Amino acid sequence: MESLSQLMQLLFSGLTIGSIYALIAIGFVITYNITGVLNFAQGEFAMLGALLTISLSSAGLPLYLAVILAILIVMLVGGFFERAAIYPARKSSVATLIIITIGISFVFRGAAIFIWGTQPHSLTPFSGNSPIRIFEAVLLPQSLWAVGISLAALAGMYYFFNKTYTGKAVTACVMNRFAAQLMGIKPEKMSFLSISLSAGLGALAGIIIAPISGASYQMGLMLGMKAFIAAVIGGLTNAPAAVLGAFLIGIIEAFSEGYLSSGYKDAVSFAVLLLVLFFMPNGLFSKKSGKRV
Amino acid sequence: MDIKKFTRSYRFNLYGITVLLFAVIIFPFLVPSNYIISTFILIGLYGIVCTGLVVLMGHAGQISLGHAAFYGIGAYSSAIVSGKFDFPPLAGVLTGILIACIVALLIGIPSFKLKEHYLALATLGFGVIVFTFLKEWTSLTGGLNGFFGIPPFEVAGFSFTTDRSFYFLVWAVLAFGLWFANNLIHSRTGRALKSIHGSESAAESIGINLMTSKLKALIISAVFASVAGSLYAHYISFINPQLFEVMTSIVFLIMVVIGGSSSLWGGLAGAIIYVWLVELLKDWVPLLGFSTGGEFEIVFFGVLLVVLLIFKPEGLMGSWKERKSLFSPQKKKVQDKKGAAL
Amino acid sequence: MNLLEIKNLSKDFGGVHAVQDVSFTIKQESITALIGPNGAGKTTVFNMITGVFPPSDGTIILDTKKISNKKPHQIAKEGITRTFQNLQLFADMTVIENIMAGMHLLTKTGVWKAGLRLTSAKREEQYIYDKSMEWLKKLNLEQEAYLPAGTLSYGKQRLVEIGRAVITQPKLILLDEPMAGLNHNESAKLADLLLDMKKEGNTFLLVEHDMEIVMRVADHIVVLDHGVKIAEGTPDEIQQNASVIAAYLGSEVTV
Amino acid sequence: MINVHNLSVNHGHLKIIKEISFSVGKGEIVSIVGANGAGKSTLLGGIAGIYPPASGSIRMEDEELAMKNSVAIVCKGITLVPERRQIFDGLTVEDNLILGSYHRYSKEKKQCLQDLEMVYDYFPKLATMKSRLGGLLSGGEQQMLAIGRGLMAKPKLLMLDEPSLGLAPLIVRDIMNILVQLRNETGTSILLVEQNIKAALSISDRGFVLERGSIVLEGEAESLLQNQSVRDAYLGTSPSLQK
Amino acid sequence: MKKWVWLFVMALVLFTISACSDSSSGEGDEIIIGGIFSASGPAAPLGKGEMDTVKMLVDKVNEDGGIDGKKIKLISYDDKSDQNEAVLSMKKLIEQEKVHAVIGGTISGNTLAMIPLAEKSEIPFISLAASKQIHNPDDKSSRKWVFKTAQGDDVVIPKVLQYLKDEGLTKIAWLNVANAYGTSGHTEFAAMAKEFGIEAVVEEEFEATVTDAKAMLTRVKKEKPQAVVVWGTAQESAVITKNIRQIGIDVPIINSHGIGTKQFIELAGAEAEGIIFPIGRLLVADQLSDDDKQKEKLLTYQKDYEAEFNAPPSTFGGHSWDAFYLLLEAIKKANGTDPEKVRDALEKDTGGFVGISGVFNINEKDHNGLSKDSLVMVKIKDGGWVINE
Repeated sequence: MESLSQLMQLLFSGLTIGSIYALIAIGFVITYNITGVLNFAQGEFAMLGALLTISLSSAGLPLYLAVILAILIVMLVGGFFERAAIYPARKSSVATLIIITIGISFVFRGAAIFIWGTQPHSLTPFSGNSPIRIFEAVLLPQSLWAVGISLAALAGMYYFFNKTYTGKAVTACVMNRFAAQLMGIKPEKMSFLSISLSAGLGALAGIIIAPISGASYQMGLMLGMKAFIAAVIGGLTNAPAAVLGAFLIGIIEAFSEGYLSSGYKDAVSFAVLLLVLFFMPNGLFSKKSGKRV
Repeated sequence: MDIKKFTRSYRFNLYGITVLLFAVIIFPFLVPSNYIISTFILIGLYGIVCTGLVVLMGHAGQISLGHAAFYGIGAYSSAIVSGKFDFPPLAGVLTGILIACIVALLIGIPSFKLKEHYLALATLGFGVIVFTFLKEWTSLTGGLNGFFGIPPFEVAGFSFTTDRSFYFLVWAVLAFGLWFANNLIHSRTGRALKSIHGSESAAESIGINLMTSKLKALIISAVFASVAGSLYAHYISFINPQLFEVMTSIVFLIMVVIGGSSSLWGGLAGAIIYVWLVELLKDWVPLLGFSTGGEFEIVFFGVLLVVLLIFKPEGLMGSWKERKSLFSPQKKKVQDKKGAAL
Repeated sequence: MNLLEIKNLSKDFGGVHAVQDVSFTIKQESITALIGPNGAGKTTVFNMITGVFPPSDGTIILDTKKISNKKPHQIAKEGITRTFQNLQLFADMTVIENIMAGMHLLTKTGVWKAGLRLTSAKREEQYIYDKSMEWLKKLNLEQEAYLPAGTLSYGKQRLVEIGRAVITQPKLILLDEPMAGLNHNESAKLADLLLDMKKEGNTFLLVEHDMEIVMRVADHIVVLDHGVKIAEGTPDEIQQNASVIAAYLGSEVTV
Repeated sequence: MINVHNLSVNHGHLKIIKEISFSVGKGEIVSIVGANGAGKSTLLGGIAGIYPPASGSIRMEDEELAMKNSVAIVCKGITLVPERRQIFDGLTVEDNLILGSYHRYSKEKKQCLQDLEMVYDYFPKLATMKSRLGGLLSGGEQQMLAIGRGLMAKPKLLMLDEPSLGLAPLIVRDIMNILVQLRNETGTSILLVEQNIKAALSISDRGFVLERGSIVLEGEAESLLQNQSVRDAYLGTSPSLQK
Repeated sequence: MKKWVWLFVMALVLFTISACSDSSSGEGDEIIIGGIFSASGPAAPLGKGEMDTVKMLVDKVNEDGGIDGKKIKLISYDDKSDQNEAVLSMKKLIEQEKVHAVIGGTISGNTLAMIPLAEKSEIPFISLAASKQIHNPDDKSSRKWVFKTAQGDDVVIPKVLQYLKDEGLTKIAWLNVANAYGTSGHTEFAAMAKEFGIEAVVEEEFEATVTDAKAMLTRVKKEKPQAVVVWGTAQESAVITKNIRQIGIDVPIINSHGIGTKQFIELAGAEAEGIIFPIGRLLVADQLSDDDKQKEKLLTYQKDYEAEFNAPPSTFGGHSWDAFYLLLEAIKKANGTDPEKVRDALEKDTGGFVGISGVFNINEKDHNGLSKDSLVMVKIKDGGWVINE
């Protein structure tokens, strides 16, 4: 019984954090596929989203308004970032692009210290804080929110990319940029759209996690890294796989923390990354695509 | 045209290199400030790491986001061998080189099947794993409390205790490293690396084994990083695992990218720019009226970095090289000849 | 004497038969041309010979030695080298460095000797240099020796690529559309050069669309269409072959 | 309807298309034939705005298009069905088709859906596999899809780059027949680039032979098909075609 | 392209000029104090308050006319929590700015890297970091010039152990953050626990970036400890504390002195209730009895800081307050800024100095001078702090 409750607990923890990683990882995948850029500043969007929400709601806005406004602002920031830094440099080498996104993350982090200071900030949970007990394991309402919102966001993304016309255009642009151009689809517009979108998703992730862990200017780095791993494990080209990867990483982390030692937590997830890269470079869930050689 | 002219086209220009060497040698006597000499010691150490990275990135075309691991391996090897077991410092340096070679081999074989972003992430993961070992293997490394009491570097009874003597040591190693790397990249091995960078399939078609060539480049750069790490440990006398975190790897990459990986001098140039920029921002940013703390320095640094790379995506030395390097004037003559030939 | 023997070579890509049951042989000191309309499978055959990917079925024998399933650099070691349809020059390296890189297999200086510039390394470097310069003279490129290869005219870049392949002293050289992008004059000159090199003892396998050149230089022609060999013979025979004409001009007669 | 005058297109410093002039009238099918490497695809890419022309002009109904980008050109009514189909292989057949009308979809959704039905009429086979992924179609079906997608843009000029590539002769014939039907029913002008001379010229009104980036021969399709020099150009039997 | 070369050369020249210029022209008229704080980077929550405090105090002293008519000039750098920057800043302060003393080193690592420089240059150096190695190193290397104002773990840990012992909580769970702060606390704890008869039934680490530690805590729960000790700073401790309660471990939680900020209470919310931790008296200044020696100073510091920065001061700021006034005291006693004399004064003449962190009794053997009496055990109650003694 006890071991079952521990198992459940680990699973809950893994799913909660996994859903946060998932939101950021989807952003990675979208950005990477549309612009070819591995955006090391992705985690910073989470930081901006969380801190903005905290400021807005402490300024008196109701929580839901603060959340929406914060996401919109971060999307704007993301779009600006795309125009100012990614678009002009899109033809540079991989190393140069990586460094550019890292430079941007410096700017975001420095600006955050200036605006919000160095102390951590807190956000009240969306709906109460009384834990729900299942088999002696504890589930917090905020965890439900986290999993729920990320699944909803995933469903939203699915709807956007598969059911809406603009979404299909973005997808088309990913699959075959050349042909998309022939259809009159502007890749530049899609690139702008996709980075704003992934910035918004990142912001959402940050907002969800703020009530759980608090928010501070430096929260973006590690979230970004983990989401990276998730995206790569999923193959970097496929958003649903990235989400699975994110949950997997969340669960692996929880289990290595629960059964091993949390000091090795990061190393374990990176070791998983290496194993996947070495043995399944197309990702764990690489399904047979319709593509022919 | 004979081979002398050919080799002169890349060998260091005697005039230029003499001036440079002279400048490097008299510098500490002109500038008596230990602070400035220290910045140059750091530049020298970073220069060594980055020269190795230039060979790996600029010539073999392989990206690494995990070089802090090799730097750390060197530092901790020296610390443990000479600080804990009281062997002479040179033994620590050699241990570091040996371990770095083995680790490079182990990580290189699976990694080099990967390309670009995937390779970057794999090396990043490798860096995190090494960092975790340094952090968690407390019985050997002291863990996060750090490792202190590393003796000064000593060779043949001479101990490098002052900043000035250490400056000469580091720059001598750097000069040797540059010379070695320059010889190497203009040899059979170097051509093989460069041709992989140019076109992997063409390189294979002339019989170049991609894997062994890339491994050679990785091992060389790992040794450079390890030596620099060893020297760093002896210089600073206190190290802790956080010095060898992912961020340090990123800093190395920043240096190489802003310096320009296509030129041998790119690594050193990047190290100079990075160290100076950070130091100068410390003085300049408060002059602009921001005096709260370091956040503006970070913002300014980030903005400068992005602007620089948007306008000079090949790095400073990269574009310099297009104008025919200062250090190899022969190319200019060839240029004239081209004009005549057309 | 047969230098290369290809037996029943096939390649499937996920159910698509790119090449099916193709067999032909290449004689020493000859120029063999592999022709066929776009998508006929010529490049696939090339890639199998050079080891880019293994054949699904069939064998490739070089000089009585089976070389199918070897890696590209191993095949280069066995003595087959190639040029590429879309020029794969080392654009950032100078012309002479490109040629010198071709000497990789013939030399052996390692990291240490090179890095420390030991005498033996210098001696070997001298040898590589002399040999390469000799070739550049032969190709009439010595004026351009120190220019980055990427800055040369297209025709000259082709020459450099061929020079880089030939200097490895291979048994067989595969040329993938060497005339593409050359003007009439340049391709005529290149054709002469190929014939000269054949006389010196080199063997070529050539994929080319410029039929005039093919007819002029080839001793033997193999025609592929839809992955299948539809004809084989001397240029005259091929020009008269009905199925070849049908394949090229497009005809509803299936072969 | 479209006049190309002295058009040159470069790849890097390599001149691929050298001052070509030709025109396509309304409702005309014109073929450009030539061996691989002659520059056919580059020519179409130059017109479609994929490769910006180095010099020359492309006029359509007195509007200059030579320096416009690909999106503007699609909007002007010139659509390219690219070589090797280039369909969106992870999207369904219907999505592929709808994306073909991207530039006008938001404005005239209804019209687009009508056009979709029209495309299904031309290619009944596609109608039976609306929700199948494009990548899972056979070569011939993919080609039909690509042409259908091109039609969804409602082009005045439809350009096709080697539609017969890799297809069995029977399917090639089907596709060529559909092109003729299309021209007859909608009056769309068609510019066809082909290696398969017979298939192309048999449905064309006029034709050009392209070689090394220049037009070396032009005329009525019928006469070109009979021309011995065309055959020579392909099989290299005589050097007479060389300028 | 030439432009770049020129820019490069110009930057070099500017750099050399700005670096070589002797900025301490008014030698003798000013007291020059160097400050090195981690105002950004991971340690920023600690370092920012330290830097602000010193800046505020310098202004205040100067407004009041300085010391013996001499104004104080503060040159402070942000080391961005980076060791190399700390070392370079230290060299710059000593060599270039010719400071008379240095306050700083927010984190132990940076301080330890700077110590050899202070020792070599013979400049008084007052560290704000906690590690025992700073003033009392295991390898017995020289610490002649180094002082420290923070309560080291060698002071805090016994306070906690004593508390546990008094409460009869002998089987405890030990959790520390995986950084230098946490591990040095752990090292000290492991060394001393036995003395007090305390046994750790489970010892765990957590990351500073932890978001959910329930996984790890399931293991803690299994061991059924009588109390849980959490050793970290505000953000991560809040996460852990919340998780401990959420997972249903209902035993006393003892935190470290790293959580002495309002942010902790905000972050941990309702779960913060009842948490006990050792801390300097600053937090509970208003609850002190009027005869407490520190009370007046604490309240003044609180008032001044709040007026200036619109936020309550932290105990870390208090460490730099102590460092600054200890230094002033020593300079006054030494009648000047001669480093040797200032050092001697610090060592011999500051006995009984009343500061924010406690009452200092620095002497030749102990360059910290704080005892565990400088700490009080504080309990979080109704979103505020109350003394729990």
